[in-house]
Amino acid sequence: MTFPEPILALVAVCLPLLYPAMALRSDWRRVMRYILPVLPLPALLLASCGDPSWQLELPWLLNGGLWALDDLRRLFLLLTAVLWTVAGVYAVGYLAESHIRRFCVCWGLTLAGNLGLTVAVDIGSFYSFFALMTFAGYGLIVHEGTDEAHYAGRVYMAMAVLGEMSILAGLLLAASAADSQLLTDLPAALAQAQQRDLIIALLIAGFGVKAGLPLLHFWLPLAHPVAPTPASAVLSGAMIKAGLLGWLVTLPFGEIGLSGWGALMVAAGAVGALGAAILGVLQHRPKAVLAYSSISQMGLMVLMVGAALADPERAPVLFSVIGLYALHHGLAKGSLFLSAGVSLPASRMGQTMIWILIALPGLSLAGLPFTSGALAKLAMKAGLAEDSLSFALAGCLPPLMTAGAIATLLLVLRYLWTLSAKLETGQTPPMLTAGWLAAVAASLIAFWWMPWDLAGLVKAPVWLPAPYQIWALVWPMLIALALAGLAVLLCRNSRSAALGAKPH
Amino acid sequence: MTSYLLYALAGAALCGIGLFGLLRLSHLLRKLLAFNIMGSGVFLIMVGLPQHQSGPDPVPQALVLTGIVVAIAATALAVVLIRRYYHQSGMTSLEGEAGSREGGPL
Amino acid sequence: MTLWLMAGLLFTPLAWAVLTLLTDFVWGRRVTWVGILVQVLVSLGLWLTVAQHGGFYYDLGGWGAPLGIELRVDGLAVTFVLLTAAVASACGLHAGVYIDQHKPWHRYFWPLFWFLWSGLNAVWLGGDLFNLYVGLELISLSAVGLVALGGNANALRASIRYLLAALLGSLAYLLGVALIYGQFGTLSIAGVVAWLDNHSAPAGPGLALALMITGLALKTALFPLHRWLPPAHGIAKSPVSALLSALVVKASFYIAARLWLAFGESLGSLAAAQMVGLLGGAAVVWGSWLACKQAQLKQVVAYSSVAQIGYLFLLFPLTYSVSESVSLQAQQGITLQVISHALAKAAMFLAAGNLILSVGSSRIDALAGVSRFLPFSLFSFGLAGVSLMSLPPSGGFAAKWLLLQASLGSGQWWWALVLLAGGLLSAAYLFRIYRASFAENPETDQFFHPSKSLEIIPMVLAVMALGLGFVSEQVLSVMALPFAEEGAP
Amino acid sequence: MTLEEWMPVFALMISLVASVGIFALPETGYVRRTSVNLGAAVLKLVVVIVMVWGVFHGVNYGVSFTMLPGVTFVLRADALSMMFAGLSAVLWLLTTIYAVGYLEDSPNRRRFFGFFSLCVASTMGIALAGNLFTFFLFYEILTLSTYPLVVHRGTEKALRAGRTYLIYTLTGGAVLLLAIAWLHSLVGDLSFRDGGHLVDADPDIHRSLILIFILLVAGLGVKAALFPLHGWLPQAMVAPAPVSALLHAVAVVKAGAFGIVRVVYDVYGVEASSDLGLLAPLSWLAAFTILYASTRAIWQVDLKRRLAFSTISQVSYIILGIALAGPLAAVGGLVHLLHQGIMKITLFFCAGNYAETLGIHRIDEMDGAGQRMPGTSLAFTIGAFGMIGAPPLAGFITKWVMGSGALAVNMDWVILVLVGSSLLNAVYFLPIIHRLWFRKGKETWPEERTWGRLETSPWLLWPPLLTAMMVVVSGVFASSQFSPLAWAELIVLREISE
Repeated sequence: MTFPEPILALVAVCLPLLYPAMALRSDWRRVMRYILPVLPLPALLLASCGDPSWQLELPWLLNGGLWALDDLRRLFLLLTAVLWTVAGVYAVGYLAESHIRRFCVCWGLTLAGNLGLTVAVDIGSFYSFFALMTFAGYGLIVHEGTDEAHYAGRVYMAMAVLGEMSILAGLLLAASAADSQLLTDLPAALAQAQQRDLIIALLIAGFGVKAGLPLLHFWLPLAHPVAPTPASAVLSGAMIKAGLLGWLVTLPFGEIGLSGWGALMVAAGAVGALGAAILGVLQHRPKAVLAYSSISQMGLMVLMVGAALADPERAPVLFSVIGLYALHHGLAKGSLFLSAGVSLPASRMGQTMIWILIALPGLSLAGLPFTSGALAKLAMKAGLAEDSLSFALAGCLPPLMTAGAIATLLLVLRYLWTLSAKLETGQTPPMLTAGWLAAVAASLIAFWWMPWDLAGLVKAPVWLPAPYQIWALVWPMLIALALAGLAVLLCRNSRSAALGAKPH
Repeated sequence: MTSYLLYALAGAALCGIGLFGLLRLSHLLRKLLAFNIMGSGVFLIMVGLPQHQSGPDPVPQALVLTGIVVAIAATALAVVLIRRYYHQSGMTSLEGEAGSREGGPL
Repeated sequence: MTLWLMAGLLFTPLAWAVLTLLTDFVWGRRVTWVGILVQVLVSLGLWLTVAQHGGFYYDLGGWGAPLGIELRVDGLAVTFVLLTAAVASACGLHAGVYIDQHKPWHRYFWPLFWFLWSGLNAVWLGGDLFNLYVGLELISLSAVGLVALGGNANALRASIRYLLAALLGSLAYLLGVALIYGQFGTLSIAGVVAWLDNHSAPAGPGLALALMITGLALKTALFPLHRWLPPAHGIAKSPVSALLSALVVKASFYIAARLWLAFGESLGSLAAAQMVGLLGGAAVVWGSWLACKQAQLKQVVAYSSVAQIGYLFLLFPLTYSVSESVSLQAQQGITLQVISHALAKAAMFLAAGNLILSVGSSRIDALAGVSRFLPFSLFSFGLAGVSLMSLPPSGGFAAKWLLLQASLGSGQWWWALVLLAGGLLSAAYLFRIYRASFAENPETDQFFHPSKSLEIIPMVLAVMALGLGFVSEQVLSVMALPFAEEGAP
Repeated sequence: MTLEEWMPVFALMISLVASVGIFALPETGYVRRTSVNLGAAVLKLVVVIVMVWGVFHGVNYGVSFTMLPGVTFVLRADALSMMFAGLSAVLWLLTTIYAVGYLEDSPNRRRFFGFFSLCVASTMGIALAGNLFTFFLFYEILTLSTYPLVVHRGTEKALRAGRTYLIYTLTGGAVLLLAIAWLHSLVGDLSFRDGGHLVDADPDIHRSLILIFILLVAGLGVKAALFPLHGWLPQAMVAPAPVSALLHAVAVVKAGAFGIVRVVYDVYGVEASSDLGLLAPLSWLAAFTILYASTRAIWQVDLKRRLAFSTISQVSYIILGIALAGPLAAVGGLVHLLHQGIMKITLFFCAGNYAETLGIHRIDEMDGAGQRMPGTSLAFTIGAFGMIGAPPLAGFITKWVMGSGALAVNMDWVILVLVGSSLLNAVYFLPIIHRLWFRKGKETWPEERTWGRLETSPWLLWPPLLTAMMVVVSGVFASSQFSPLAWAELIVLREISE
């Protein structure tokens, strides 16, 4: 391509950053909502067809700014842009009139932060965009203004501020250890820093708040259900991934093997993946279920992060796997969240159509063959294959992954179950439907044309898994289905028993 | 020599008496008289003390003359004030004034 | 030239005193304006002469000491002459408008005013002890007369008390003079110093010095001999109080200071010096404390005079047996203190007079809202206050700075504490007044507006007091070595 | 006198003359007074800008004359003084605009603006003072000229506050005077000099030097509201909003901090002060003040009181940065001199707007004020986030630079202080922002005034918006030339190079 990427990057970040200024004119509120889907488009352009090897020097910015893109960041940028676009389309149909300006302002700022932190390479602007996203996100969470929302918001804010602070401290220490203002110098410096463990702890905790690390996750299940649906879609689709990105760009991957930290992260990931599932299936509100599912999915990614921490040689491979997985999960989870807002058409035919479309991304999460999920799961398997990994907990990774897969499907089924209880037939606003359909399409189809690459992890063509792989994918799903069926039966019986016990 | 000293001592005694009167007596006229007594004591010392081998010294005499004039002027003023004060307040002493923490002549 | 100046300086006041005796108040005012003009011009001329050619001795009518009157015209003296001219003319102009011309006895204001002025000039210039005594008496008597002008019983009581105190003081001083003369056979300060320089100090004259200084301290109202002052200054008419506080008390202090600096080293003792200093410090604290307690505006100002006078007596410890430079600093500091206090206190009394005139009551709490109705006078009051609190950039601050330097330089740090405490205490009682005037209470909205001239005069004085801080170096340089005994023509 | 000598005198005289002129004008001369005010402010801004330019290119502005035997009155413009002068010039203009709107149809405006200009003149004098004596001169004038502003309302509460203010500041002034006089009698007249004078003071006066330093810090600490001496500041809140804005952002509080900077850098010199072991305790004191005041602020229900406590903590950043005795940390401290100024003045402007437009004084009355007054609330939000230290605002730059500086001199505990204070700031600012934007407002405000379409009078609206914009700009463009950061670096560079 021949258009100047740096300019495009500047536009991509500044458009949503300056868009809130429209709110100053009260008579522009009509227009504002229709601009929402437009905001991420430059970023989308940059991520999809821009050639990733560009740099933008902003010497006047903060402590000297540098923006650039590499493959990993490009993937995250793409995910962010796509998700925010479809969510924006969805929001146009979804939003009510009340406080629309406020919502649009927060939306724009959060988006700007989310995009900016993916392209920022210098510490100053990275941290700025991260904080911008955090604080503006508050506005999205409490938008509905219910007491529940305010409570969720308070929890979110408290944890977010704590997270910001530990990030600040960590970055300060790291920067002075590296004596540089660029993220790219941190890992190497961290490897030698004498306060290494302190810094790593601070950074893991700080970004962990966003990434929903176990014990730092409390805000997620509170925030997602109360937030407006498009907001929760981007929250768990894109913003969670920001924490992940934070880890990936700051921690000393590939420099030294930190088996201790690796083990810790793996353990955390395991707890997240399974514990969240257990808590999730007990939820009654669909979006709460999805929130827990996000936590458990993040848990799986944390597994990989831990492995990468522990094993420097393996890190590059795992990075691309993590990227892939993040992309897949973001899109699928986004479309799942958006599906929580649709309402069924009258016709039976249509209903089944809708249900299939709702279910497919979920199943793809669970690794249904011929979906991005299948690819991601296989790639993860390959990435975490124990023979190629050399650290303590390597042995227990495969069973964990299997358990994770089961948990995933269980959660998805639980979600569908609760949703079926909640969905009612009615007229869906066209834009809303459009957004949702776009999301589904992105997660199921467009995914295959996205610029992820997996250096020989899985046999090509990827969307045609070999039979042994199919089996590997399917049997956990069968177990999950069996469990689900069992659960259904049980509660049926108990209910009928209750009915039987009732005196006539 | 001793006679001069005698003058001086007498003067000193007068001074003492005058001072006592000025501080102790409450009637204003008496205060005034006490002042005059004290003054004459001072003058006595003045002419008495400075004596030289060359007989009496003329300068103190001149000075004392002036001093007497000043004393007379002061006395006159004081008398005027006291009379007027008596007419205004009917009191002949400074005591018994209300609402002031000041007492005594100083 | 000099002859004319001296003649003008010494005899115009007397002449005008006689002249104004013959006129009524209004005419007296007109005459006085001319006289003030003459006096100011003459004082200025003399000051310039000395500033150019240095000080000199002047034998009045060619008669030398001891029988003749020998005048000592040095930088310090002419500075004080000039100061007198400034303050006295301000008070005179103010009084001309302020004093009610319909009371018949008020016509005596003018002669008394002029006698006072001539007495002051005599004291500043007087070179020998006895002439100083005469000048002192002249001042005291006319001052008493001025206080008595109030006419009512309280004024008379105050004036009588003042008179008795003054007489006692001057008798004590005269006694001291007698002893000195008996000892040294001369009355000229310079002569005595010369005698002391080539003889060893005898024991007797210590008593003489003590007597004189005690008498003068009584006239200067040094604590605990201060009790006559507040009623007198408080009850007199504002211009009169201004004259009294600004100049009259300074005259007696001036003599005491000159005596101390001349004889102190040889006749005084460390204990005596510290003792006087201690009394001064006590005066600062006690006077300020009482000032905080007063309910009447002018009483506050009067007690602040008691406190401010306390500073002056720090001269005694700070110049006794200390290095030359420290002593010099102390003298300069005290001189500045005298000048700035004279200007500031005059301004303050005049401004207070205006305030009282406008609110129609002399109580402090009656001042509520005056800051809205009479801001100008209040502002001059405030400026004068700045100098009294010895806050920068006033002359009071310059003085305080020098005194601090002196006390720290001579290792007598406790005087530094006294100075600082005094500043804070003065702030305490002055801000009481500002506080009252800033208060807003709607029910008192009847304010009489005095004429502009009444308001401008104190402002001028206050600004002078304030500006003194910036030009103090020049002022000090003109009065080359303050209190310098040598300076023969 | 050459132009170099005249410039500082101009800078000083402009507001002095303005105040005299204002006093001369009648109370009713509204238009004339306003034009004098604004004209003087603009003129002064121009002069200061010219001087900044000159100082940047190494011109030495300065004038001095002997005031007392052995004491000179020195006005001199170096980089540090220009930083302070620039701050006060800019904020004076804005505050004047604001005050004109704020005091519409209120009594005693002549008095107010007269003393206001006087106060600014003395601030300028403090900035340009060339030695401790001159500094003290204007320091005390500042005390006096602010008193009428504090008690302006004339209510009993205001008068009491004024009394407290005086007790604190005058006592502090006395202590300061003692210290200065003592120092003067020890080592003579010390003009401010980069690198200080006392590096090679002879050892046997070290003890007295330490004592003097303590006295100096105590005297200056009163105005800088260091921990035990901060009591007057929250009470002084009764003053009208422009006054508290200027008091907090520029005039009084900064004068104290600025004085401490001068003492440490240009009188004692960093080496000397750290050799005497004075800086470490100072830094501890500052750190404690930061945390203590922020903690106190949490429990304040009155908006301005909360802001006051926040000021107490924020000003100690400056002192902390200086006391860390590392160049980078010093840059952080100095740049906070400006950053705190613009952030805090924004907050106070907004507080004034809420009080003036809606009659809001307490924090629990602020629910939903963001809907009613979006512009003001926007400014407030920016200022508050700046205080918290959220990037990319001015406060973040301070924290970042200071943190790096602290690490550079191996004082890692400072990071804890920074993070802790940021947390506390968040604790007491975020709820306000939440109330502003996300709470449902009541229909009626305590006492509402309306300006048609506008949320409030433009006189009141623009200053906070401008300062808020400065907060953003000076944060985002921190690394550009002529940013506060760059200027602070210039200062430290010149200090070090000596």
